[in-house]
Amino acid sequence: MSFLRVENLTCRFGGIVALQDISFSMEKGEILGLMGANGAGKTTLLSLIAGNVAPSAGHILLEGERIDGRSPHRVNGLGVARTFQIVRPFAGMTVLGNVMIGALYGRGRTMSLRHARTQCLEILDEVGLADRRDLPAAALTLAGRKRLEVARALATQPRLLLLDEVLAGLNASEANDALDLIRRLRETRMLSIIIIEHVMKALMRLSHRILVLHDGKKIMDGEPAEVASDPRVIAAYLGEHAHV
Amino acid sequence: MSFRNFALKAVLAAAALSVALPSYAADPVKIGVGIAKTGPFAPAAIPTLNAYQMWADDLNAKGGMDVAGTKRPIQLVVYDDQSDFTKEAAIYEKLITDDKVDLLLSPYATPFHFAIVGVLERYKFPMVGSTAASVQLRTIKPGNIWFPTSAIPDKMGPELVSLMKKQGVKTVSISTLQSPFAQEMEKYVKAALTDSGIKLLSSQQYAMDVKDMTSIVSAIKKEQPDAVLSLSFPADSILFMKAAREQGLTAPFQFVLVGPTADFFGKIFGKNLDGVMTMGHWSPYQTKWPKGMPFFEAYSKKFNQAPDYLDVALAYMSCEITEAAVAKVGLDKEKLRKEISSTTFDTIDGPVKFTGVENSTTPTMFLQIQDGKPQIVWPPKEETAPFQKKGPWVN
Amino acid sequence: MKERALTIVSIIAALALFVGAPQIVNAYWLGVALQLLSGIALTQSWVAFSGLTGYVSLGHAVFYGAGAYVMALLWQSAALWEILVASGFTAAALALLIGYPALRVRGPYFVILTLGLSELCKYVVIAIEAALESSGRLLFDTPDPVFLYYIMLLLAVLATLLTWGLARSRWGAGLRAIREDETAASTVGVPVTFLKIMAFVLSAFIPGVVGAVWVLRTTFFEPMQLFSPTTSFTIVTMAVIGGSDGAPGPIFGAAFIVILSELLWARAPQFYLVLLGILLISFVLFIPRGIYGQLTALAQRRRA
Amino acid sequence: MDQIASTQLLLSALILASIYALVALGLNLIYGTMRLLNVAHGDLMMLGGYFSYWVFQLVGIGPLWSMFGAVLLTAILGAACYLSIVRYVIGNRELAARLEANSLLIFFGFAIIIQNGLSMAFTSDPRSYGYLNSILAVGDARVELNRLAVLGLGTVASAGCVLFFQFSRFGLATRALIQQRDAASLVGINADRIQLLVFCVGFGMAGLAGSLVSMTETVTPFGGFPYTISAFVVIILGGLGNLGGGILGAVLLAIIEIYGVALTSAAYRSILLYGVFITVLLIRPQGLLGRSAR
Repeated sequence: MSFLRVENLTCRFGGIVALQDISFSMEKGEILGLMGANGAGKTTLLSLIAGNVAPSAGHILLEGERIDGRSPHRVNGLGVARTFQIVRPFAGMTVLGNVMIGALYGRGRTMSLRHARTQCLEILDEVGLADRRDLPAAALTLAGRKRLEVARALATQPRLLLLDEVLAGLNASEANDALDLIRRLRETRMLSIIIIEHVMKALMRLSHRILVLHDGKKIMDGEPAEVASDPRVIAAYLGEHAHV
Repeated sequence: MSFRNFALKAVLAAAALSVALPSYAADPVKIGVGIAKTGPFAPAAIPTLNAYQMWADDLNAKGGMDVAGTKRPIQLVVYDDQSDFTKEAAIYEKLITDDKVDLLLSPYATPFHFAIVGVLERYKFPMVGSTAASVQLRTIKPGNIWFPTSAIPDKMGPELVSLMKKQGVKTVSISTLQSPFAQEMEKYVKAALTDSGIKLLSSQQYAMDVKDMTSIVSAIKKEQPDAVLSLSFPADSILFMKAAREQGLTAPFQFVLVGPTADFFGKIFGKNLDGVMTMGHWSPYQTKWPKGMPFFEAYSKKFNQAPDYLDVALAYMSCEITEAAVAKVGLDKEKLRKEISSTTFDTIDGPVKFTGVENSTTPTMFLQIQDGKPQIVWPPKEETAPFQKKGPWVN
Repeated sequence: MKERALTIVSIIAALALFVGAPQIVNAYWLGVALQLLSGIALTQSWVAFSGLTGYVSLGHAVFYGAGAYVMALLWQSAALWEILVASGFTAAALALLIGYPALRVRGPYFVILTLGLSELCKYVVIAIEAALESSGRLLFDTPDPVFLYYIMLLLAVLATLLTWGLARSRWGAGLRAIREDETAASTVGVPVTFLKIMAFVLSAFIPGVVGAVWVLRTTFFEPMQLFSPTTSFTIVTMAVIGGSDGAPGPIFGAAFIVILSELLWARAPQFYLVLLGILLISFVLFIPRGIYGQLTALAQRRRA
Repeated sequence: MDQIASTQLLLSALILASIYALVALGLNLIYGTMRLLNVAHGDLMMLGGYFSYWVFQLVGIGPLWSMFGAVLLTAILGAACYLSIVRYVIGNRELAARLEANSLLIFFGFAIIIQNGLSMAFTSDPRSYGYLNSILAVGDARVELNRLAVLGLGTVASAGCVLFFQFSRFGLATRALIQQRDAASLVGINADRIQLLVFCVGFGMAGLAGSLVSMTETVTPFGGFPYTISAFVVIILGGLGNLGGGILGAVLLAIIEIYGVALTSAAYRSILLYGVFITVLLIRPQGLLGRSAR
């Protein structure tokens, strides 16, 4: 049984088809890259998996259990956590406060504030925000906020982590740090990860497998090398964007 | 008035007060009032306060209030209840325990009276009420509050039906505001209509925040009743009258419950108010009550507007009764209670005597505005002018 | 630690003062204290929901009115405490009933919706009363004000404990997360609908009981007044002026408004209201976290 | 039933609709462009009403002329309000984060100030004057001339306002701002100037409505709140920020008020009204005409 199975997933907004008949599966511990031009439906796919949007048709199964159509907090309770492309910190709360919400309500459901605090301090340490834990989230730089997104998602103790462009807007060294972080996390926490990334080089290096979307449809999925050389992908995507 | 102007006046008033007080020879008699100076009830309540003020000023001009033989100046202590009756109990408690007033005058309107019944009872403080009327007031334990009104719905209902019968009314249509007093009135009018020979064509209620009464009036107009009863309060009375005029409601008998006695009503409707019937049991044109006309003239002169024939009359009556009782027995609460409960008082509205909490001498009457003047047209033995049919509406 | 001790001592002193008040002050000042306590109880309850979740409710008058109505209906036909509990539960049940649909909308929609719902309930009660041929309900032999005062004190303390406990709890953290970003909150596992409705129901209970106590004080029930939207606006004003992110704020807010109104309403009623308007605007503009928020900010700055 | 088909009711519904449309328009404009809930809107109306009342009483000039003064007065107030307060709120990140709640409180403060200021200045007596009050027969209906004037002027003003925002350059820019604040500033629309003008127009419309209504209804310091409530109902029905929808909402509300009452009972007027309002809010929060506004 696959860790995550997506079957014939379709999503419409009014008359617009955002995703059409998407099927794929991934294994535990795998890092799956999502690739596609703007508007290809990558973020929508994450939203569907995380439960933020209900699919119009199709199923999503996590270890054989259907999670589609459930509310986001239930999906999270089953071990799926996501970050947002446009970061959504709890701006008025401290950095630590942000992360603690994840610990208190996520899959871990730590009931005690004290325990949650200890857990979260560890996570902040891990992502490198420990020194800024008492700052209001709004005071962080963009790089900081991206890390905060990851930290908050991690605090929910996920099994599947959905990362939506966590490298965007970071400079080269920040991006490298982030990549290391993601790899490390996968190893230490036995995470499965789906990642959307515009920086192709990073995506190729990080992912075990890559799924390519174009106009809401799946073009192919396969190992990075396979994808990079596939003519359909080059036509649909790489042809338009030159920054490989 | 600009803010600065207002602040200046406030400061001056405070200064005047502090200077004026010691200049009185005797200790002033403090008289407490809680009334709506702000909020939606304020327009209707201010004339009542005016009556109190005029009474106090007159007494002070005459050297003060006669307290069982000694004249003492009086000082009104007035607080604003912000048109919120849930504040009234606290205000009267303040008047009694904090300001330590010697006497109380009543707030404006029925709920505000009801809201202080408990306080009066607790402190055994007698107070003559004014602008309150409800059948429920009879459920109040007598002894601390008295109601000089004779416009109580269970009496008005049958009387109004008798009056209509005498005027040859065969059919009647009623519209009623969903407000306690109007609803009580509706109930007792309807009860009296059964077996009266007058046919009730329709009776409808409307909600408090009505904005347009066209459909109500046009439904009534279609029925062509002899009599139209608008059991309304000032705001919707205005709406009713405007719609009635607009659509040319021609019923010869048109009754509007609350509003026509107020000065601003006359200003708004002018000649169109003529022929409109309303509740009330006082008119300055009643020659039997010699105090009436002088009061009317004095009030009109002082405030540049006519007194409300219902509210202001009641408010002034409550002052007169309080004054007479104090003149006789002084300020002792127990003696006052006995005095007010047992004596017949001479007022601008004729003799008043209480049985229980109720005025048992003044008969239930109805007024009709004729030539801009309030005339008593019912009952026959109190009549100041004969009933006239409502004429056509004018421009 | 020293600060904490100071806080505890002042809380105990304040409580002792309130418990002893009926022996010390006259009936009038007791009435003022009663107003203060009911202001605290109502505002705390409001803050427990609106302050923490950011859903501004302009409908709390409905819970207050519903409690008052239950008391007016049942007075002298059941034991006092039974009616008080029934009032609270009626208000809570009403919150459950309207909370589920209402809490699906956010922002300005929620604000206007709660105002509309509270007006709707008012007119429904008016229609019921009209159908019952009741014209206002006069309550006789109501309890002594001192007794009502102690009930209100209890309610204020309970409401304060509720908000205090909630604000520091796991639930409170979840509610604040909803206030900051509801979508993000649900994505990290916060059961937003459940939490919102629970908080709404909890925040309705005490206003219901407060309404029931007030109608005993007023001795007269009439729906236009007891369901008046002014009650809701007053609550919001107290919360804004005091601060709405925890239990201390409402105490400051209620105290500020009650003291201000004591100083002014008797002398210059209209001016008092104008001043209240000016203050409200000034607080929103310049002290948006309220008196308590400002005080803690100042204290922090001094320490830093 | 013949009553339902009468011209009298139709006229009344139209007159009411024209007032509601006018009142709601200003509120909608300000909410639409800036997400500010102006709960003082009805009180601004009363300000306009008092202005026309006093001009008539003191100089004998009717609202057909004094309405321009009323508009000017309230528009200046709008400008002052925007420049002194609103700009500060929008520019302050902490305040802007909870704009709806904060604006509600600020305007509530305004409402209290206007109400009690008016009552301090003019006492709280209801004011009314007879102007254009001769009665005209329209078909089988009779109607006061001033109500027809309200209908005519209200319709012209509302329609003019909607058309202006539909077709003028300024209107286009405003609608761009209504649809997408961030994007609008990207394409070089001067949001500050538009907002200032929107405030002038929004407040001015309230003043105009008050001036017109003073011919047919009484003006009191505390008479504004019911209009504010009605206006909120109207713009929810039509969709917050949707100007054309507001007109539809006004017509709908007037129909409920006149025909709903005629068909059922006036006793249920408020229940009916708030019932429809709440149902619409719950089922279609974007309004009957609105696209998904969030």
